[in-house]
Amino acid sequence: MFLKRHMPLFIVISIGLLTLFGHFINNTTIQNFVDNDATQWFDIIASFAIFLGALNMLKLQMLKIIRKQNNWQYSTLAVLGFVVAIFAGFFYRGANYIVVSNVNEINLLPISELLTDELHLENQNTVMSNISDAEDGYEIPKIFMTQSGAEAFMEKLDKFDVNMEIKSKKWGVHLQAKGSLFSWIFFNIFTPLSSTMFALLAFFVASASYRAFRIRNFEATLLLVSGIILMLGRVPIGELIPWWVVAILIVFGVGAISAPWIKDKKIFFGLVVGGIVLFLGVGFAMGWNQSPPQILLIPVIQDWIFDYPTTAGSRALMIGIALGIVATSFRIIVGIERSFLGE
Amino acid sequence: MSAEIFGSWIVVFLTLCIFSYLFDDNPFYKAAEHIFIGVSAGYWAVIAFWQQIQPNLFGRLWPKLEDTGEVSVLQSAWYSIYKVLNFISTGFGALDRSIFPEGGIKGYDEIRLMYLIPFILGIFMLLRLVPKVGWLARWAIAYIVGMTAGLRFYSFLNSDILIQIKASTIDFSSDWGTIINGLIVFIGTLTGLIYFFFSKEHKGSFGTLSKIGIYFLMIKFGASFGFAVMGRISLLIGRINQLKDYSTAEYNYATPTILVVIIISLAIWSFMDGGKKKESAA
Amino acid sequence: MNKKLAIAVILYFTVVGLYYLGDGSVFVDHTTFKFGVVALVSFTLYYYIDRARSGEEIYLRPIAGLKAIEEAVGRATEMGKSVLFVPGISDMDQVETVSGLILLGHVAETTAKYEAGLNVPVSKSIVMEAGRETCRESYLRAGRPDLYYDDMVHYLTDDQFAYAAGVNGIMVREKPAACFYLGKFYAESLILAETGNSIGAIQIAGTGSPSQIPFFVTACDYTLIGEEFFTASAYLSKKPELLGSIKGQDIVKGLVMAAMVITFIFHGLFQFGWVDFDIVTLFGN
Amino acid sequence: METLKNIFIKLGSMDRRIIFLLVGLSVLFPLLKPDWFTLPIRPKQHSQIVFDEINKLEAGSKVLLSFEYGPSTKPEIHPMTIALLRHMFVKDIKVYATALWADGNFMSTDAFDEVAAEYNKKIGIDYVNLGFKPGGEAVIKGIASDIRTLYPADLNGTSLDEIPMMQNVNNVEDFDFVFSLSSGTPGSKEWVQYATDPKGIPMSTGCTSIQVTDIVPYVENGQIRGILAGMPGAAEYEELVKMELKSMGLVIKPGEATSMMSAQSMAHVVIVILIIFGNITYYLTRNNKRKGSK
Repeated sequence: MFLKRHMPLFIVISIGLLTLFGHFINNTTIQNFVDNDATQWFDIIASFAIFLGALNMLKLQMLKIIRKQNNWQYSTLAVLGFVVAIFAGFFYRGANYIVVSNVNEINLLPISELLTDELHLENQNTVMSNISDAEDGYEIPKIFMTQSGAEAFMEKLDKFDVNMEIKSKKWGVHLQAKGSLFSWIFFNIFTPLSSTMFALLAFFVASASYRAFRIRNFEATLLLVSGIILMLGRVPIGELIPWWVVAILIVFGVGAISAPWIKDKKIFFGLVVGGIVLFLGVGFAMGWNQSPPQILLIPVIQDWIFDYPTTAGSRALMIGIALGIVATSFRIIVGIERSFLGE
Repeated sequence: MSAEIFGSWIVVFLTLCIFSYLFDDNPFYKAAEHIFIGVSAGYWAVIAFWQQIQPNLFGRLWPKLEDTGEVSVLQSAWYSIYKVLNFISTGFGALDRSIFPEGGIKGYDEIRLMYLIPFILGIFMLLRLVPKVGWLARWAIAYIVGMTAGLRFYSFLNSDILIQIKASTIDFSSDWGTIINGLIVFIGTLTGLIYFFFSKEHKGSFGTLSKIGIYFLMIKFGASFGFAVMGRISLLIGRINQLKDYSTAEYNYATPTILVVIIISLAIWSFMDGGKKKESAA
Repeated sequence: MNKKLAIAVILYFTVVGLYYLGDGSVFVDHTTFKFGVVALVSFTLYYYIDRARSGEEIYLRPIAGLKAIEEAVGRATEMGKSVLFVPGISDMDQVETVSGLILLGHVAETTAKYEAGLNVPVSKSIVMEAGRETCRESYLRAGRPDLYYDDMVHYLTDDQFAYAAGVNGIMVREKPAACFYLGKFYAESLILAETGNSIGAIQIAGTGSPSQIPFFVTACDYTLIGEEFFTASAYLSKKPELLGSIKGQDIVKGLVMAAMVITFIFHGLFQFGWVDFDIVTLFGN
Repeated sequence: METLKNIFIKLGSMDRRIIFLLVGLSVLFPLLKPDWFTLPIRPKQHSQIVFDEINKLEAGSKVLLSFEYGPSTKPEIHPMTIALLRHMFVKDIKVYATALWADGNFMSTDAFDEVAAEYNKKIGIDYVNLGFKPGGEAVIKGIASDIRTLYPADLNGTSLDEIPMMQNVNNVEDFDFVFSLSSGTPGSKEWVQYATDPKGIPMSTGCTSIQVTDIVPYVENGQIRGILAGMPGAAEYEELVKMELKSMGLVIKPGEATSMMSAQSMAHVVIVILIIFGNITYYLTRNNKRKGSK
């Protein structure tokens, strides 16, 4: 019972106190633990745990297939995708490369020419100097997914009478070697899927703003106005918006704010129209077409909103969130918040 | 270069599958979604192993030490565990050496036995699969939550509270415009914080101040939203640009071909499916 | 009551004084100020927790999103549909995730009471384990352990957008009547909230990620903004010590505001040369 | 009048797929027909600050460039990287690259492959790519205290002792400037908190649009010097670099971000028009049903 129920709480409290006050204690081991090891330990535990999750996912997809639930056909794709990724990560490196050595001076030029041509390299001279500088053989900068692919490439170099050897990138390094099976999966399956999911947001953000940016009350109006000004002021087209459009919008804005206090509709409209006429009249008289005042330029207004009111809002939010985090952490450390331990 | 062209077709196909969701949930999207879940789960498992467990855990427990000539008994005993692990990982000698290279893992230069603790906690996590001792996983969770609480308490207090208090000052030697703008930030921050008071009723002048605080928050949200629109559109441009790149003869007109195929199949699918259910997504 | 306060004050200054003596030897050089702040925050929070424990009534202003939780679960039950809970894509090393899981406990208790289905897809294995512990306990507390099964909390994938795609799929196909997004969110927030909106679910969100709050505000029915999210669990638990900590948090907030004003004024005076001491140097880096 | 009102109301309840289509087309057209829409680019103040900070570094200065983005945010950040590298290579600044994100390695090698050849810069002498280390904040702290224990070798496995430009470079204090190319956590915020602020090294950032409002308090405090905000920020920087090179008598091909600004502008305008349109229908229907649309 102690080990099941009380030990976890004991660990939470002691580790919590250690990582909190460890910042202050003048001891390199503790400082090191707080600065580096503590989070590294977490990363390691989390890495073990990933396999637990993956098994759970596999189990649920398999059950779907076995029970022939709705859409079970698609679950086979999930299982297959998982198996392929694991295969490329742990069982098949597919990261072969060729090392050339014993290159004769005379062959230096044709070989580098051939390599530059075949592999679409930028600079033939660099290839040449790299080959002649290489002490234990020159590594051709291309990864071959299969052994036979590498052999086929070697045939092209056969005529130069050089020593060639097929090697394989080390386990672990193969993940990042561009051209290996794993990196092929990353670039051709993983990346397009995730960046397209990301890009879907462009559409969602449009439909959300269409639906939600309504002048319901003053708060919503502020949200809308600052959003629109940001959208326009950040891109080149914001420069093209003439001052009088901004002037009219300002009058509308003032009108919208003062609307609740002016009961008579006729007076209200009169004031708005009068304001616009006055504004435009002054503007044309002052020659604002050539040099409009800064305050009527969208990019300038945008910069101001971004620099000041936004900073204020961000800072208040930031401090509030930090306080929430501090208080929650405190509740955890003193042990009064512990439902995640199943108590 | 057939791997590259094949790759480009896959890229285009998967991209358009995901985009087809904008029309409605459909077989193409379902297929892409499931492939994505499977591949990414495997991807992260592989990355976790090769970039965390192998170099940072095993690499610290059994580093490749510089050859000093003499090896203590304890050390060779410790490294014999390594050999056993290697023997197991190679399928009892059937496969090539992979996880545990000869003599130790390169990278660190001293053995850090302290890392046995996360090793054990990690294994406790996996023991969840064994019902009888599954409760041991709680220890690992307890470690993580305790660590989180301690570290975040200090770092948020320090960087997001103290530094921000420090930043509330104004440089009075600058021009009036800057000073007024600084005051706006100062007042905005204070009123924004007032909004977050929980144990006091927001009435009277306190309520007015908290209202002003909300206004500042709303401007911030609007600005964030505007920036979000900007960023998401950029990403969409990036995607469409890649599709455009793949629509050339060099890639055998991947984009137009696949686009037409998907549109036709979707039309057929929605025609066949349309009779079954009339309630399409609103 | 005042006796307690006096004891706390004396204790505080003793602790900080002792620390000052050890500054530079036992403790890291020039950290007394920061330690003093950490200790002040801790003492304040603890003092109010203690006061609440001894039975002091605490007023808390209502937060709309919290009342709506039960309503949303109730509606899901009426419609015979399930409830979806998304605890964000971060791992347990973020306080937001922990807060989200604590709220999951309350939501799970409600679904147990109403016998509504609960679906919790997660993107981190440790969150899955902790979530299961939480749900099991909640169902037990609600007296319905029979309704609990492990796979109500299930793992999809670690990847941000694959997870979003998967949750999207669950939403479009199972059409939950209520969706909760409580945790740390990144770009996927709007994918989830817009899809939830398109299937007509009641959506309640809460997060401490400043850049995602606007999306939740625009697309969800109720949003717990920033600090509100962290206090939500204490609100719902109605345990005096947790409620007391909210009061303490407010007092700390008051102290922060006071510190801002003092810093502002004293730094101004310093610039005009009326005060010799620059208060800003206190904060260090 | 009444018919017009009805048309608006009817259009107001349009399927969101029509909005999707409009947004898609607004991006697609300018990309297919770039000549139809050309817009002048005028750099904003914050981009100008970043440019000036880099521009005033002397030849031979050391800049740490941290890659914290991957393929999914490549369209926003990568053009900045390219423009920055061009700027720094032209000014003979030595570039040290690290990555806090695993995919950052692909991004950095891509960028160096592209730009180094243009200016005939050599690895190990003009730039070095240290590559990715897992650990996030811990890596930043490691760079702040001691690079050599963290990175025994660079991305290609060359030992740091054998790299000429790594001589006398031991921690973040040996750099003249830090630049973070950031798309999330760990990113610019962590650099400020754990390295540049404690050690007093100037830094700037180029980040995704969404992060801008979170980072702006640091920019306002001067903890970060200027900020390149998203793709428009990249386009502005490209413009600044182009002008600078022009004054030096060099010509470069137009940057990637610049060519996309018209698509970006069009999409923004379409969304703003949609919002205005939505408000008109909202105003018209509000009197009919007091509930308001959801």
